[in-house]
Amino acid sequence: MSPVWVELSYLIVIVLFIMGLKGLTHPRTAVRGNLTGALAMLLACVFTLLGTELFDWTLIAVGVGVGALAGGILAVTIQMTAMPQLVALFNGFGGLASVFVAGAYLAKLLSSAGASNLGADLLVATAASGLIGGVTFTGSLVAFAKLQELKFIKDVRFPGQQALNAGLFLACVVLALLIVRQPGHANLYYWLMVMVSLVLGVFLVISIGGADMPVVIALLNSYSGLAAAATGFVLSNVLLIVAGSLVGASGLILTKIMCVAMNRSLTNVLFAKLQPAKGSGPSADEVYANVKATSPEEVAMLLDVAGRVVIVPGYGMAVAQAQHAVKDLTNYLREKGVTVEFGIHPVAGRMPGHMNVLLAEADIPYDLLIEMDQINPTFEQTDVVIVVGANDVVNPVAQTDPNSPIAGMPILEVHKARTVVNIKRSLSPGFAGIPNPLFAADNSLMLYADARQALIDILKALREG
Amino acid sequence: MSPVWVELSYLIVIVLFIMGLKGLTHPRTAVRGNLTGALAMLLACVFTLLGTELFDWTLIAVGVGVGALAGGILAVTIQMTAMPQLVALFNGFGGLASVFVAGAYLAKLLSSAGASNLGADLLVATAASGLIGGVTFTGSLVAFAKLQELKFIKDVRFPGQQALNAGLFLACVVLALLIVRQPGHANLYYWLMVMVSLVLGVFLVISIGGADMPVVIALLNSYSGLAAAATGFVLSNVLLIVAGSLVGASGLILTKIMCVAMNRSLTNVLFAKLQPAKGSGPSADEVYANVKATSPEEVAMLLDVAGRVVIVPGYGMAVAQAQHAVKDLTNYLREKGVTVEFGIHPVAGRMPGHMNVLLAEADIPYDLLIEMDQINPTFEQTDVVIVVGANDVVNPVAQTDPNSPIAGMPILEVHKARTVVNIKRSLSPGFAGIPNPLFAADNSLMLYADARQALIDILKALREG
Amino acid sequence: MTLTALCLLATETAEATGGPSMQLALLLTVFVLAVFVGFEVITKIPPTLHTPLMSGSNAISGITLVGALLSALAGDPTMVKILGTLAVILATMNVVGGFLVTHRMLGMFRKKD
Amino acid sequence: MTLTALCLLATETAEATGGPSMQLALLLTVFVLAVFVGFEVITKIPPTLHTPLMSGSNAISGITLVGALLSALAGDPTMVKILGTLAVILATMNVVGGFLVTHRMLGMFRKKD
Ligand SMILES: NC(=O)c1ccc[n+]([C@@H]2O[C@H](COP(=O)([O-])OP(=O)(O)OC[C@H]3O[C@@H](n4cnc5c(N)ncnc54)[C@H](OP(=O)(O)O)[C@@H]3O)[C@@H](O)[C@H]2O)c1
Ligand SMILES: NC(=O)c1ccc[n+]([C@@H]2O[C@H](COP(=O)([O-])OP(=O)(O)OC[C@H]3O[C@@H](n4cnc5c(N)ncnc54)[C@H](OP(=O)(O)O)[C@@H]3O)[C@@H](O)[C@H]2O)c1
Repeated sequence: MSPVWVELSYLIVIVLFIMGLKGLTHPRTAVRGNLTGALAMLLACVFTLLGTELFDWTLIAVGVGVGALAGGILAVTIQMTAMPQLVALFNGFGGLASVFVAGAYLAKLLSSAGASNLGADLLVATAASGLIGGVTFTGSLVAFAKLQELKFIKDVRFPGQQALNAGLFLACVVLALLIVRQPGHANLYYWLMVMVSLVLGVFLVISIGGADMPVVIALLNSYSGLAAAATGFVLSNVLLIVAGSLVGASGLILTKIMCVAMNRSLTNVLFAKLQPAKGSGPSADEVYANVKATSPEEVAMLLDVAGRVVIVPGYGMAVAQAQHAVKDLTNYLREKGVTVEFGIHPVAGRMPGHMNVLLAEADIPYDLLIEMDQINPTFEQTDVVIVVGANDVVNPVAQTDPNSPIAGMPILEVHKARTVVNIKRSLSPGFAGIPNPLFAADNSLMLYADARQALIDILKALREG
Repeated sequence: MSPVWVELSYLIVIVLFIMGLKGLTHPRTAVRGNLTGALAMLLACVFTLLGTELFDWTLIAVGVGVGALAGGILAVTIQMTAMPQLVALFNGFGGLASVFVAGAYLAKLLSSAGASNLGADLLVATAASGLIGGVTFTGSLVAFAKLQELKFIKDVRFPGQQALNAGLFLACVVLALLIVRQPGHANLYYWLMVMVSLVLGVFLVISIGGADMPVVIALLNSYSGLAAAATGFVLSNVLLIVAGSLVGASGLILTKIMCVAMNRSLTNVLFAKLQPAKGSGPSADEVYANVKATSPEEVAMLLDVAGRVVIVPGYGMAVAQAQHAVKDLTNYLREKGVTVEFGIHPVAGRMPGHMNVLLAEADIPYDLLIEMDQINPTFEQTDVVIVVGANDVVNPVAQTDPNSPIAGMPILEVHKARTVVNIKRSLSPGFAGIPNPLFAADNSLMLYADARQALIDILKALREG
Repeated sequence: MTLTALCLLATETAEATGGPSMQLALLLTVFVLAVFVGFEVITKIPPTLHTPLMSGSNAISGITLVGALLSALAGDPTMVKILGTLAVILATMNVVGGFLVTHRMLGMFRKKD
Repeated sequence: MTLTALCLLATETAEATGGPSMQLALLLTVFVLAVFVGFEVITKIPPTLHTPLMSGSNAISGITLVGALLSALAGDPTMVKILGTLAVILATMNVVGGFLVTHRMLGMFRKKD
């Protein structure tokens, strides 16, 4: 099989990749789309291995084996709630891989062809994949850490941060030019540039609030695509270029779409200087001056007389793994003839669709899950809203206080319901780290407990009383 | 400027072409889109002329001069109603151009490089552009003739037509292979193949009813794109390949969309064996047994007492250039407080949007033009429908008789109105060549006259009486 | 139909020549990608725009003009020159006429206020 | 940002080398077209699909794997081999893990009946 044949066979792979990507954008075709993508990737590797001269098979076997094993295990064993950070992690790996490939290829060429024979285009491409790959790697790691809520990582913000980032980027570009101008020392400059880009990646992401991480990951994902494309230019490999730029472009669009969903502009997400949460608005103590606690029994009574109940799940439900308890309560209420619906906020939890995933896992009928825009008008006619470990997504401050960190984020207007029961373990804040006036509202009751336990108790109370 | 620079500058052109095409698909951006496309084309030529070695400038000057002049004059002087056939004509020219370019290039290479040095890929590409270009040329000419309603052209249908077409196509392919196998005689085979493809083009289109011509033109347009792309492979010119395949693909989609609008399947359009119109359904005499004629005065009286009037324009309005008369009547009625709306059928006239164009030209407010789906439900509450030179698009047979040539075509259900006034010069059929039971319906009156004159008379009668 | 034929011939070639050149592979990739762009770019279009779109893209397909310009260079045999010049004339008509007529058509439409 | 940088560098190259090779021009064309396809392919997506789409396309970006496979060939200096193997490991993790996790996510969603 000649390399040219590989080139032609790549055409099939390219078409499959496009089909796959397209498939992923529609609910009905998503699964097939993903499989198509996987198939394409498989073919890509097979054709490549068939197509080219002597590989060091042991190395490849080891590499693929280890990688597949590690990736597979991670993917299969990871908890649903941790999937976003896993994606971030994988994305980082991809970026680093590009760095290494470009580096390896550079070293090889320098040792074989010699500096003088290296075309500037090749060197530029090398630099590009090193730069983008590096940023992607550390950026993704930081994103991972933030989503994982690792303690050591904080939202770092300091004056002149943008200037610093600009400086670092400039440094990278300069080093890139040096690589092009003085191919003799290309190796040195290359790794220097990679170092700088690694630092840059950290600083680019570290200042961004964890709530925006999904957007950031989408963006970094687009970067890793571009890195792959750049690597493609290094190896003048069409497949890398196409697949890479496909992801680069679609990732960019996805990023925009996600920003719209959280209604933020991308620049706002990346560079917004939010004053640290503490400073903003009134302190927790002021807000929570008079909060009314309640008991499972009281909630049970409320539900006994309720005609329409809306359950608003949040990140807390995920933490408590309370979805099955939610389901039992739902079934009980519906048997009693109570209308039960779920208010799903697009960014409830820690990943888009997080709540749908969990509730689907608990076999809660899909058509009970109502999107924000549909459910909001119905809260007036709702007797009881049970907020299960949600906080930011039901925080009226988003609508009232323009300088709050979540200002402008569309929320579920549960405060308009007759009674709101908030199930959470304490008054401690949610992701955005700000107090929530809802909890102090007249029509709002706090049920301090682990979400799962609380729901079980409520159901028990309902059955007994 | 080195050819490589041209290659890079082509990138800009490509982007512009895509932008232009995209622009053309949205009402607001259409004009800009078209201009963008034109700019791209200009740049393409400029870069090409700058980029390459000694041209025969006189020849080019002559060619461009003559072509620009002829094309320009045609485009500027043509009547609105004749634009579709003009598009067909231009499209044919494009196809023929591809044939000549490929032929010229082939001859040149044979004389210079010699047969043996011609790569098969190049020969295949040459054959492809010859074949597609040829089909496009004659096919477009036939389409032109049909839309122009040239007398000598008829819907020719005979048994085994498909077989013949298949045979011709096969012959082309065989000749194409001969070109590849025996480059020595490539010239001969090439022109032979072109001849066959010219015949093929005629037979492919001649059997298709004129009503479907817009679809056919869209398809041939897509072909001419492919021809250009093939030529691109001959010259290994990226620009031709990209622009050509852009048009090829988008043309295909457009074809599909247009089929949907006329609710036909593409295969149905291309290969449907409609029995000749005469044969189908009852004869005109039977249908028109008792038709009631009317006078402008009577119509005026009807309008005097009407509360809601719908005007349904058709091809006849275009022929009579009656749009301004329509406008005057409309203004008069609206001043009298009558509601006047226009029922616009997607394929009324001879090109999609034909009616909108004419009515817009007469400054009739855009929001009075109602699309078929919106207006159909309102006919029950309509006192008077004035059908101005429309026929097929208001022919109930489309819904009642499954074997009529227009079976399944959605129509404007004017027969549901209280009274229908049909303004046409006679009982002669419309485009589809079939009688129209509507004219014999109890609630339907015929006003035999040239549309423009009739409308003027009606207005006169209204003013006097 | 024609598309498939094109592809068939392309493969046919490959056999004939024992594998096309690296460049051909690239050009084919370009072709495929451009086709995808063409498919994706066209979305729902109001019927009123069908004709202008058709006519506009028809003008774009006049890109053969570039090929025509390149086909007849100084010093080519007369036969070639004749063909080339004819091609230039035809293609120019297609381009100039096409864009102009499209512009005229579009001029007739009003944006809904 | 990065995109522009890339382009800037690309032009920068051209000056440095006095014009890139014909092939580079083709590759750039491929790049541009692929970008367009990427832009056009993504349309309105229900929020529930944001994460799977992200994760799926992330897996696709693991295409670097192909590059990684090609980077460490027999007879290359050890340094290169080490880098190459590391790249293979990382890329494979990205690919295998990516597609798997996407599949798991999607498995959690039900089609509306
Ligand atoms: N969906 C996404 O794409 C995404 C991704 C990243 C970030 N975010 C951000 O995450 C936030 C999501 O809002 P949210 O309301 O869903 O969550 P949230 O605002 O983070 O609030 C979660 C609440 O659940 C409570 N909780 C935690 N564990 C619990 C348990 N075991 N039992 C009961 N309650 C428990 C916590 O209060 P206690 O500690 O007092 O119990 C906390 O106040 C938004 O700010 C969003 O922007 C969203
Ligand atoms: N829109 C498109 O894309 C397109 C393109 C091609 C074909 N078509 C087809 O064309 C037809 C369009 O339907 P249509 O109802 O608009 O037109 P039509 O069915 O062709 O009928 C036009 C009628 O106008 C009358 N007429 C002609 N000149 C006239 C004049 N000066 N004054 C008054 N009446 C005059 C004719 O009757 P008299 O001779 O008795 O006056 C004829 O019956 C459909 O079959 C459609 O499929 C459409």
